[in-house]
Amino acid sequence: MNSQYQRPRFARVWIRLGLLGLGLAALGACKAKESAPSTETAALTPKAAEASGSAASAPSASAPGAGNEQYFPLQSYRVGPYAAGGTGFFGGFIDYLQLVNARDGGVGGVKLTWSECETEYVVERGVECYERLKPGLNGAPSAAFNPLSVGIAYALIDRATTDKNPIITINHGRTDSTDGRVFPYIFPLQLNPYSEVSAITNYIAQREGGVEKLAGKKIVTLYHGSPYGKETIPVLDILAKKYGFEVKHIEVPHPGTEQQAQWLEIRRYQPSWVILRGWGVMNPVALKSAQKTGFPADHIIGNIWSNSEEDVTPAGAAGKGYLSITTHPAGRDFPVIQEIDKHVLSKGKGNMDDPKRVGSVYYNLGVINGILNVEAVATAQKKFGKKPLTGEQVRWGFENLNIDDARLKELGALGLLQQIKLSCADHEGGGRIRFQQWDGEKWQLVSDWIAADRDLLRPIIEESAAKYAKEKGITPRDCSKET
Amino acid sequence: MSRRIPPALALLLLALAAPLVADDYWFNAILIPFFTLALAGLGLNILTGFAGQLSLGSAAFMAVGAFAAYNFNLRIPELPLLASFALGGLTASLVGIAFGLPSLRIKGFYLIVSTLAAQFFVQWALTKFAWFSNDNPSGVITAPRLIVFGHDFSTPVGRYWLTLGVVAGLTLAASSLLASPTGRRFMAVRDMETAARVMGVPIFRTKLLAFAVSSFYCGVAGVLWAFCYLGTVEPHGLDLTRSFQVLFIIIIGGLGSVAGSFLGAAFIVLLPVLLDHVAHGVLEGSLDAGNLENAQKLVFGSLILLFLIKEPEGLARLLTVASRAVAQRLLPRNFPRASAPITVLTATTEARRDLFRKWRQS
Amino acid sequence: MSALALSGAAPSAASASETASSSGRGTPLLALERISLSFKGIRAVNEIGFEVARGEICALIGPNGAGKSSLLNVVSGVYRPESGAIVFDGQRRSHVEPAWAARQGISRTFQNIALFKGMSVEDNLLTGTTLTTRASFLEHALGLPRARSDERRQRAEVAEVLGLIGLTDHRSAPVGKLPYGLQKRVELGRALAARPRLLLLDEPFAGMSASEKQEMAELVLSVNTRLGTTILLIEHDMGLVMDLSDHVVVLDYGRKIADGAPDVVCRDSAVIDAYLGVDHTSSSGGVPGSARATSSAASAPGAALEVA
Amino acid sequence: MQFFFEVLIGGLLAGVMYSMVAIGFVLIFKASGVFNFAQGAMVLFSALTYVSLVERDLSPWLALPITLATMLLLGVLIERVVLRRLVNRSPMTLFMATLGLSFIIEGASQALWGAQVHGLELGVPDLPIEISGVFISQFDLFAAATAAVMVAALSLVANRTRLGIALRAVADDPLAALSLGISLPRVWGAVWAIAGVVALVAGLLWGARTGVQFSLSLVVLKALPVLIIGGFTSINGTIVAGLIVGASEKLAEVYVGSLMGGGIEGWFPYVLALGFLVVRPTGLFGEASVERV
Repeated sequence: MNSQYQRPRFARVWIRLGLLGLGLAALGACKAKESAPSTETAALTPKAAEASGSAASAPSASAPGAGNEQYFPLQSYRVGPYAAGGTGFFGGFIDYLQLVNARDGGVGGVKLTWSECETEYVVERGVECYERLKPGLNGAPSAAFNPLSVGIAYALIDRATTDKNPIITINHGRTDSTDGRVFPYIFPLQLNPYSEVSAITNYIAQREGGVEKLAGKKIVTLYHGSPYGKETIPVLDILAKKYGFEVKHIEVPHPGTEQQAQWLEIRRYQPSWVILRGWGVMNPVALKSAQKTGFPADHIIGNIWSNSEEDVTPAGAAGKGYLSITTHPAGRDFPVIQEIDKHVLSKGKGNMDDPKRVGSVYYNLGVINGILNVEAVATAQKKFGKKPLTGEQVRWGFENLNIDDARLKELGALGLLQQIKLSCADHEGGGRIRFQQWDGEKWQLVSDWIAADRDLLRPIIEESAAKYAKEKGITPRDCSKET
Repeated sequence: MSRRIPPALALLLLALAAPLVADDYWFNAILIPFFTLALAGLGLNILTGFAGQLSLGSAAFMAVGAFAAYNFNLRIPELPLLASFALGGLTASLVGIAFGLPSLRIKGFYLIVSTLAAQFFVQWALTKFAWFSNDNPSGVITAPRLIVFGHDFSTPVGRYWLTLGVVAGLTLAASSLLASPTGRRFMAVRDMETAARVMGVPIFRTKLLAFAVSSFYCGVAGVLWAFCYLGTVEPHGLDLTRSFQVLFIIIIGGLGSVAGSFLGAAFIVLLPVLLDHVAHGVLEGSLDAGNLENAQKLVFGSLILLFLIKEPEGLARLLTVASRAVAQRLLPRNFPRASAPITVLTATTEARRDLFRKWRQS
Repeated sequence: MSALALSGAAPSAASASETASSSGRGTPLLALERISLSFKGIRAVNEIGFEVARGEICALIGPNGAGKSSLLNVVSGVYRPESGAIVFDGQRRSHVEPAWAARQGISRTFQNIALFKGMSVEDNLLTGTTLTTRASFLEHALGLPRARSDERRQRAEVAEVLGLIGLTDHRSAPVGKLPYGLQKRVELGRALAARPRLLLLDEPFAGMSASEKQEMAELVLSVNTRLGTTILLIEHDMGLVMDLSDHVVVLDYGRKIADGAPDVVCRDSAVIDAYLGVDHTSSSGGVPGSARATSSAASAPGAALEVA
Repeated sequence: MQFFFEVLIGGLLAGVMYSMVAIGFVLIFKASGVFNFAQGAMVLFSALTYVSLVERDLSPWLALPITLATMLLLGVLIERVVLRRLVNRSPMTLFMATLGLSFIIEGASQALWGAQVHGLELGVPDLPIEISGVFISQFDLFAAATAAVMVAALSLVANRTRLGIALRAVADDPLAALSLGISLPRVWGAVWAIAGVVALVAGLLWGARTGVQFSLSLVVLKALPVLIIGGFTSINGTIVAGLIVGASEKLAEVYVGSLMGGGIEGWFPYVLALGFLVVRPTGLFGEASVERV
């Protein structure tokens, strides 16, 4: 670099920058108000839609001139470390949407359409996809976002709230977003992490023969060394105090391919139960290591991210007898899955590359997620009319979602999906789980719905939500004013 | 140096023009991450490209910066936003110095162990100690409102201006630092440590300084990442993968080139999006999302190889070559070639001969 | 001895007398006392001691592996001797740190060129002036006045040196792309940019063409005479050594076998033994013009023996 | 005490698993000075290929040789297509190239075999055997044995075959080797192929341990500290380093980690390696280079 010319240049650049800065500030001040309509995206998304539309072979998606469509933007992930979950979930989701189109011609006459954008479970990719998909598709407004990723959901909280787009984090996400007063657009449907451990505790109590029997018992939580893994530590401590059992939290560093030390510790501690809050490869390795150290698999209880076939099969024989929770039993016998088979799969339109995985845990999660989204749209249509709805209107639909057994029967999802009733203040609803056991081949249900002590958890959640509101300067909604 | 300025100006002009055409999507998904990553790349380039110390810990320093700024901002309410940016960067540079200490003894690839240790330790510490994330149950921090001099920069455009301002300022400072005696010390250490030592370059202090400055830049990039881009960040979001991403930026852009950091960042940010759009458009979905993504991985990897094989000095070099070609056609004189005849030499030799004669007569 | 010989010998004689007087005036600039150094058990340098007077050109000669470079490395602080002492300008040290040496004004070139390949000629030289930097890195980053004045001063100094080594035209060329001979010169320039009191040159003429050697030799002389820099150099080419140096130290297998004025040394039997059978005409063939006759006469063992 | 031994032995065995991955690095680095970060991807690729073949109802005895051949091919291919074009580039550049390679290999293996998670049974029960109250995993013992065989085989190749001798010559002094008429590219190709085989062995064992899935490529992170403590160029060093890392990280996790809230296994090996380097800047068995100026 021949530097002797560059001093003067620098002087010039400094000046230029100064002027520029002023110009920018001024521009920024006025530009900040307006928000131009997307040119690039509008140009690009139709193509994208056709693409993944035809990929998903959705007749509606590729139908031109759609004036009467409701759009589902799918931030899917089909590659990378968590692809197994993504393909299953979004496969089930898409297949259910296809079913609704094929069988009922959409929701209240409004066709459902969707397009995919690969996030690879990476936060900024998810953000990029959100920004790309949020304008909707050929004028079809987007109903709700379902990123199935805690990280992405977090990054979307502010954006979605300003853009008025519901974010569905079914069975996961930020616990305190249950408080809809502070998080108007975030929906940790069915089960937040706190409810999860609470319900697990109740199940253990049941197995031990009553809550009072918990006293003096030893329980270990083996958790993934990540925010997700640590999230339930405080709640478990509270529960332990309440019921008088001992709890030991043991961390497995990401990714969790090595757990020798942890399981030796567990063996030394001699707990009666191990709650496994695993993630990806950590789960099979946990089961393997448990076997290595002679801990019985049927006293390990996997949580919502340790409960899929993909989590057990790699462990082979070591997985036999392993227990796990679920909000949506695996299997294809449920009428709704049969319907999907009849109207979608049998017509060769199924989204799954591997048809064997239809009815798997992740697939069924996708299906019930589809049901909940569609039901929310239907509910909203009752109020706003049978037309494509904005995110804000769909939000209302979610907040007034109320699915009872009767409705579940109509949906053909009795036993697959739990009763769920949301409200302005409660964005979770269900809080119930069932337990399944791995027989070496597939999951067998071993319990009916078991509920969490949601009243016990509520204050903790509200406290955390209030803290967040304070941090961000948010004034919580007054739900009595919501209609 | 001279080859760095025109791209810089071009960039500034582009940046100025951007808001006239760009929309939310471009700000939120392309421009802001581009400038943020470019800054991180610049940070790493100072350490690796200029001072020759290979580092795989950039993301860790970004994380430190982000969490530090968050906590300063949270716990000292009256602190102005930009001040917390700076403090975030300074904290990062302290951590950087700490993990730079081994560079006194450890050289070459062995040194990556130090930065990798930083990478994993920082991530662990930030997840482990809830205090860092203000006891957020999920250990995630969320950005405060971005108010600078009473102006609210929270809108996409606002965040863009804020990012642009910070990045532009720091870039200028970096270019002038790297053209200064300090910058030459960095490069001396990189090119021939022993020679530098016998010339009185304080090797250890120079290396530590490189670590400090580099981490400062990465730290501020981390703050922008958390505050201006995502509005939130969890330790896992700034893991080894990110460090590699930053490394790719400077490899593709050009080691030891300020402009390269920007070119590389542009490449890294735009390529996936571009490939995605192209694939959707051209292949008309004959490929499902999964394979599409794999295809992207393949293309990306191949491009990296292509660069290393064809143009090891990166995009920056390509640009220079191009501009040289143009310039040479326009004003051939300004570019002395290495093969220039050594006329001066004989002249000076003559001069010396006279000198000797005088001296002998005396 | 012909006029040719005189013209060759004269300078050394003259400067020798000058040195004598100066060393009379004060202590020698550099004195090595019984320096020993070994690598992996092998004694590379064995209790070597000699003095370099102010303003003189002292040549360190000897066959390969005699320990010449090792001594230079000891003086510049790259190696740390096991025993002995280095006295520079009256300051006694058991070993020197490179930084200290640099601050004392000891600067050097290397046997195998050790330039900063990634930088331009000018930047290489500028790095030579690094010790004269006053401003802090922050001032540099912000381009504050002190930084600018540093820049100006250092560039001025470097411009001078560039003129001296005749590379003004190549100042912005990337040094890696220069031909070998020029690189050698750049390295000398880098050392000169530090305004040294003692200049250590490790085989400055190695691998050069005749003309390059001549230019380099004149360059070295002019540095010594014009800038008054004391020079300690290593060279194999006896001819050049005889012409250039006021004072020659001969090493062999880590020992000092001779020390004195060139014409004396080259008649020393030990030196002749050490060099017997070693053919120097090839290398001295490189020495231009007048120098050759003297040097070959002086250095060729046969000739020396006759005289003896 | 018994517990201590359990942890220790478990750690040592785990260490062997790390070494197995690290050896792949060493081979290539020794022969061609390339710091091959793609080794992890190669591990993933090999295991994925094998499993997918078996799942397509191929008998293991057929699948294994096919996979083996694939890995050999891959190794040679990499040398041909990539490294041959990067001769005389800085180590840094070569390192980068292998990063690019790992992208390609990962992308290719998933495009080829999909992203599902697979189980892998080698027919070795993973039940613990109890020796005086100390549980030891059969599988890990088997793995250790395999590693031993592999190292033995490697040293045989290195000492008995012409290739091995050529390899050693190249490692010592490429130029001298060249002057002896040894074809560097051929040797490099061979080394990459061998590294591919090593990756296969590691892939199968790790795959059986953790299941075959994307994160298999992450085992690299476990191998790096081993590689560094071992000093990049010595297979024996790598084994020793592996044992050190394995044992110390497990003991640290149990005895130190509990004080710090656990989960320190992720970074402990690196800090350990750092400690080693500060004492011995070129690792336990790496050659220190004398400064010649």
